[in-house]
Amino acid sequence: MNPDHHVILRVVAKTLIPLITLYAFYVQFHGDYSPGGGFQAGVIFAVGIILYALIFGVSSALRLIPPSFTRGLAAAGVLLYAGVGIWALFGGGNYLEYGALLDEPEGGHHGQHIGIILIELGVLFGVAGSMLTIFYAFAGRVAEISDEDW
Amino acid sequence: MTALIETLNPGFVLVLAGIVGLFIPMQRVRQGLMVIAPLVGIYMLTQANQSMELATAHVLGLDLVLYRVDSLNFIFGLAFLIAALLNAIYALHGDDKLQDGMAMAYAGAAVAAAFAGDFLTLFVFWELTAVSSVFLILRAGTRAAYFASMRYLAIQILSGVLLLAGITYVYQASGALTLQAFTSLDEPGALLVFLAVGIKAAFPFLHNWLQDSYPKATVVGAVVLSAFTTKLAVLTCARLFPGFDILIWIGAVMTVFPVFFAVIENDLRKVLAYSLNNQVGFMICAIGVGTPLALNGAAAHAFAHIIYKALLFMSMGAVLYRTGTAKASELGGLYKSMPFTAVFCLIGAASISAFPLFSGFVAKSLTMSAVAHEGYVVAWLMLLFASAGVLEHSGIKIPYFAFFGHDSGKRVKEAPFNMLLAMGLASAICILVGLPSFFGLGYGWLYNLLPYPEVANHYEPFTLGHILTQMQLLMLAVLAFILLKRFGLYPPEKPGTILDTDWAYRRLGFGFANWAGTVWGKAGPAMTRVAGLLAQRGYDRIEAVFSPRGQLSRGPLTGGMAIWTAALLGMAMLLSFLTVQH
Amino acid sequence: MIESILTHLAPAWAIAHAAPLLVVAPLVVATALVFVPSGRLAWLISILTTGASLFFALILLALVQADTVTLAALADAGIQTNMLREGVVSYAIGGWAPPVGIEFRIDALNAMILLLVTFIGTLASVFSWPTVNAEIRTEKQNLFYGAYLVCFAGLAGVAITGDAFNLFVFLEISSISTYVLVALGAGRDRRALPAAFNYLVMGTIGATFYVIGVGFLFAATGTLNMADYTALLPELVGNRTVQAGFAFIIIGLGLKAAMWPLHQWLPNAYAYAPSFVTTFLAATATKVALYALIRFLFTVFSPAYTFETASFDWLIAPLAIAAMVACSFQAVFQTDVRRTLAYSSVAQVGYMLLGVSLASVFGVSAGLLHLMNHALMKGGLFMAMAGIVLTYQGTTLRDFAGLGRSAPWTMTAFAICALSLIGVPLTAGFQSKLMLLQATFTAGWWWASGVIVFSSVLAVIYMGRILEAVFFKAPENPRKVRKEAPLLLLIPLWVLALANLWIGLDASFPYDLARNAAEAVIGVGGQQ
Amino acid sequence: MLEFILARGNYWVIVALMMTGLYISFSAQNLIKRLVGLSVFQTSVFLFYITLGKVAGGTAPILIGEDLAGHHGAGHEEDAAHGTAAAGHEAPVETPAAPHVETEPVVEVDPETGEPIADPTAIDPAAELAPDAVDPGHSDIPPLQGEDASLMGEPLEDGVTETSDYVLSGHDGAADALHQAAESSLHSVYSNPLPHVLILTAIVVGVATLAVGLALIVRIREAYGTIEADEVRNIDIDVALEEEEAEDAAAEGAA
Repeated sequence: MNPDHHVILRVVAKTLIPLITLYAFYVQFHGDYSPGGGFQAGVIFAVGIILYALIFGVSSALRLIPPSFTRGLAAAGVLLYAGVGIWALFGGGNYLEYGALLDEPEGGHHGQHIGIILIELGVLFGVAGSMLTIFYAFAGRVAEISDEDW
Repeated sequence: MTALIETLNPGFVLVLAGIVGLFIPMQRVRQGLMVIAPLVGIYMLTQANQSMELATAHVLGLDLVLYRVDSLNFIFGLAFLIAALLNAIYALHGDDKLQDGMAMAYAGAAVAAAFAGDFLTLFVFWELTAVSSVFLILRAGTRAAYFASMRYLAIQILSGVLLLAGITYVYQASGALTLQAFTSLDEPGALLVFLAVGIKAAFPFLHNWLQDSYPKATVVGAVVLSAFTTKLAVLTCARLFPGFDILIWIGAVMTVFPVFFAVIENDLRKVLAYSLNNQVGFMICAIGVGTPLALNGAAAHAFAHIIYKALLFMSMGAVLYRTGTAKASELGGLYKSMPFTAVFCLIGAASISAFPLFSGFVAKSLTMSAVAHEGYVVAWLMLLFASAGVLEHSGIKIPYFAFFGHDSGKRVKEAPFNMLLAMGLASAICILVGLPSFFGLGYGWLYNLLPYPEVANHYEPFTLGHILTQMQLLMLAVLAFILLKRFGLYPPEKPGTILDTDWAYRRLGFGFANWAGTVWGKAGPAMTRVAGLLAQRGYDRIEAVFSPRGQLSRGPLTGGMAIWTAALLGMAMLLSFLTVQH
Repeated sequence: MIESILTHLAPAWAIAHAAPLLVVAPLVVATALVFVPSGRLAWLISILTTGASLFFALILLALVQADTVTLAALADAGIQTNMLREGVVSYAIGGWAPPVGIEFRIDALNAMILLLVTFIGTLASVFSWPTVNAEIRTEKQNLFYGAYLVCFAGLAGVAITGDAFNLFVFLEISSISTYVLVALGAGRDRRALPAAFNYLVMGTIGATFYVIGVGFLFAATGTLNMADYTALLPELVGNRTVQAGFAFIIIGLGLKAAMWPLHQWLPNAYAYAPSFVTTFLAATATKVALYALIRFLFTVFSPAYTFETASFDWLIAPLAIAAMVACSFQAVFQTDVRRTLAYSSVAQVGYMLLGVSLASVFGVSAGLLHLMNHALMKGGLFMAMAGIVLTYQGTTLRDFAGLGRSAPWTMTAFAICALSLIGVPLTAGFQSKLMLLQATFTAGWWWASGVIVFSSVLAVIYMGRILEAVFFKAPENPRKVRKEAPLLLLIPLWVLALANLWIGLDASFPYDLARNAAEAVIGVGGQQ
Repeated sequence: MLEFILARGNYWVIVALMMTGLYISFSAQNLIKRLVGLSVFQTSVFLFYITLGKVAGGTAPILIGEDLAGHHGAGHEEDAAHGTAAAGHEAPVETPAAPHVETEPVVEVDPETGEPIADPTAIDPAAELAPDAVDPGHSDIPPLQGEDASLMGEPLEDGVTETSDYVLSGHDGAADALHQAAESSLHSVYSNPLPHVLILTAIVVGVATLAVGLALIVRIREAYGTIEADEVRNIDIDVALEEEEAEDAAAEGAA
């Protein structure tokens, strides 16, 4: 790509992308007691990367975050989510029963808190990973026939 | 061991032998088994106690009676077993695992069904006869045989499922599966069973599968087929529907109408198939009369018929085997090269025509007397007419065109020894049963096996009246045949005269037969053509709709379905809104 | 016999948490498979996972069937069983008690379906390796197994959940992975792609219809819990909202269950999907959707409502009949064996729906019995089919000619399953058809029994054609080598074939399952 | 009539979207358009659910005063058995049933179910359980009363409307209806969170479907060179016909 092109875009993007990512984490970590959470944060995070890919090219984005990573991220998210559920089982509760996570005495809320945060983190991973995977699946795909042929 | 012999349905032994036979590659060993199995079966049958539930089973909460011998099915089972033995001997010359095994399994299924004490067992073996017998047609290997076998299978399975449907109903209604005679045809279960039996017994208009498939079967296959399926149906009919008036008329029609087809038919095995139909008609008619005498007649007739029809099919099979054809127009003069076969064929022909001293006579007399005795004059006349017809097409036409007639010039070897042996045994039975009683043999032996031996033993077939009537009928028919032949009035493809007992009716009968023959000769093919055309149309129509290129498969990729979705949704809502109570 | 699993085999945690683990285990493992480098390893893992699910399904079945004595013994031993009352297991996800939280609720009906799905799933996993290895690219195999397990978990989830919306989510989880699995057949035949797309559009419409229906019910009652509907709906029978919901749900689920004429996604999807996928789907997917339909027809709604009776008589039964006739005809004319089998599947769905539409214990258990038997026979048929695709690469009737000689073991099992499909005595298919006939007689539906008979004759024709080609025709191009399917494929195939024979001889086990299931659902909805 | 129409504005939009989407998804030949239609169709369902969640005159089920002394909550028929939930939760909105406490009013109201669940025989929950005539805390999604409040029924009538009109209600004409609607919505339009949660899930499902669908279209384009459904079909039919002809020719050759 010609480095002279889209200078403004590049410069703006370079400033914006960290902010977007940061905002994603803000949304994420406030999700357990205010509007927000993993879904929104995951999408915002993915948008940051996608913006990067749009401006700096898919190939450099692929170098930054390879598809195998995004796939793994999505899977890890689900594993984290389900893992919390199973953790609760070992704590003596039902599946996904956060109250049982930390084996607290009656009235303890830390299990609830931790559970929600972990779950939301799982959702973040899952959503961000999936969004990026989908994006790569279309943008990064090398078509077997060229555009002119059809 | 004795317990096993007394309680095991001999059909099982045959079925088992058949299935094992499928896998025995050594010809002689297998065929040894095939001959021994029916012998064992006969022995087992003689050991069985009558009218007892010899073997029961409890499956799925249903009580099944696997083996039950009574006076009625005893004689059928015996005939089946003898036929199985004759078939096995008749098949010895060839080496065909599938055919040997399936023939034996088929025979076994028929025997097992004959001794079944409940509906479900009957049904299972009923279906088994269908499935195993189809191979005997398929094995002929021709394209025509393939299609015939598929049609045959479809019809037989249809009969089976109808039976099943009927059984389910009966079970629902009565809670029992015991084979008992129905009281009326009003209830649907009885009607379904009746239809199933009707298909298998080849009632008029349900009979086409028989003439379609039997002549296309293998040499051995046709012999085997001729013995079991229809007679099993006759037995079932006798057990379930004795004394149903409608059977008299069905039987009477059945005896008459094949005559016209048989006399104009060129393929001699097809002639035999028609005459099979005609003979079964006698039995059905007798069952319809339902008196002890009539049932005796049906049973005796079935026994005799199984043997002599097998004999006739065997002789035609031998001819086919040696010459490669069974067409009347291509045969003739074979008595020189196949004298034994010719003699056996004549014995069979004499038996089926009910010449005195042959088995057909003693059996048919019972039926005729029973019908006459109960006062069904019209039916009696129809039977009489059919008797003459039998002589015409089976008694004279078969041997005449095959072995005598104009010499076709074919010079072939005599049939293989095993065929001759089988035919010889069958002939011996035909004659022994037909003779007057002596030393426990003769017709007395047969009569003692009948459902009502005391009634049968009071009946004397060899009265002057019977013999005279019969001989008069036969001789005049023969005479007519000879005369017509001499004057060149009997073209090979035209019907012959059919003489009635009364001279006065002779010309009328002749005229009628001639007319009917001509009409059938023209109308028959025309009707076949129309039916074929309609079937073809229907098939094309169905194919146009359902085939992979058809309308149903063509619709837009998803469009059709989306419309269906909307339409069904609308309908479901409409239904809900219309029917809801407020 | 099954109860011994509770007392001897299963650990306490498995008994307490069998319900969520049954679904969660395959779901977790599916995602973990992303990290598994080798297809063969993924295969082994998926066998273990589906096997574990089968184990959990057995535990659930045992719990549902357990009598009070066994349950008391379990309680004494300190084992938590989540029994709501005898015959119903209820598991509150996250500890949120229903109707607020999502409930996994298992009674005799879904215990049976779960057993069926997990059993077929396990068998399918075992047999899958040779065909997957041949049909799917090496680097995609672990993802393929991942998608398969997701689909498996989705189907199990549909069967296990007691929450109407959760059911939709699981339905879509299984459906979306199914679209992917079907599309993977494009490696062999590109027609898999339009087939998958078609399926996607139709499947989504069906699922959306279902959601709309649930929305109506939610509007009318304010709940999503199915057990709650049972309690609330009788008050609202005259309510048009409920009726509209009913119509949407029936059509939506009917589409997923391939109810004629909403079946048109099915033949192509089955014909062009990878062999293993076809096997699994044919034996489970429509069955599970049918289960959901039965669940709604009999426990959420009730045959006591006149509008439901009307749809039984005027909608479902006629459609079932039409399926039995039309699709049997279509099956007769197909030249591709897979399509023949696919059309016959639709026809068989007709049988099941017919049983259901009788709305009697007898009819529903006949339908359910046929559902189970059909899974066994179709599973076997498609497995044999997969073996043939693997060794001979042909699916048309001509390719099948003479295979009886070159692959006798495969084809004998195929023949057994085919006979079962026809309904020959001493096979499983006979038992269920017999029962269905009895049920129609009891209900006095003469015409229906006639159609069953007719459709059976058609089945004789279309399966007869195949069997005739297999056993009596000379091979088209003589294959010198005798080439069986691999042993790995033959074993599950024969398990299914023998299961068909076994049920043909002694149907008491599946019969009891079906009977209990039918008794568990009939009379629950609104007519106590 | 106008009143009838205006009172159900949301639903008309939803129905229109639904029909449009469905129509596109089966009439368009272009596969992408089909997916778009499908999305529109799904979107209409999202709107439908969200509309269901809007309740005029309701508030969040937070415990207020006299509610604590309420005498309702006969309990879900199997509440006792459900009591596997551990005690002590204080979730902001919902609380699982406490173990062994069957009719404890502390467990206020299931926000999405309202009272009828608790007691299936209570036809008019608001009237039966609330001391006051108006009990906003319990009225978020009350059941529709027979025909009256159903979506396709006649306009709402007096009586139960006060608490159970979750669709805007009207009395004497369009203007009135509008006025009232505006007023009541200004008052308090309460959003039941449950449908939102459901729809979030449904959106995720929709996105997944869309992604798979688009991926399939990409593959179809690569395999067939077109994304028009009829062209794809014609190509397939041609191939099938050729195969069949080849088969027939082979069969004739063999014969």
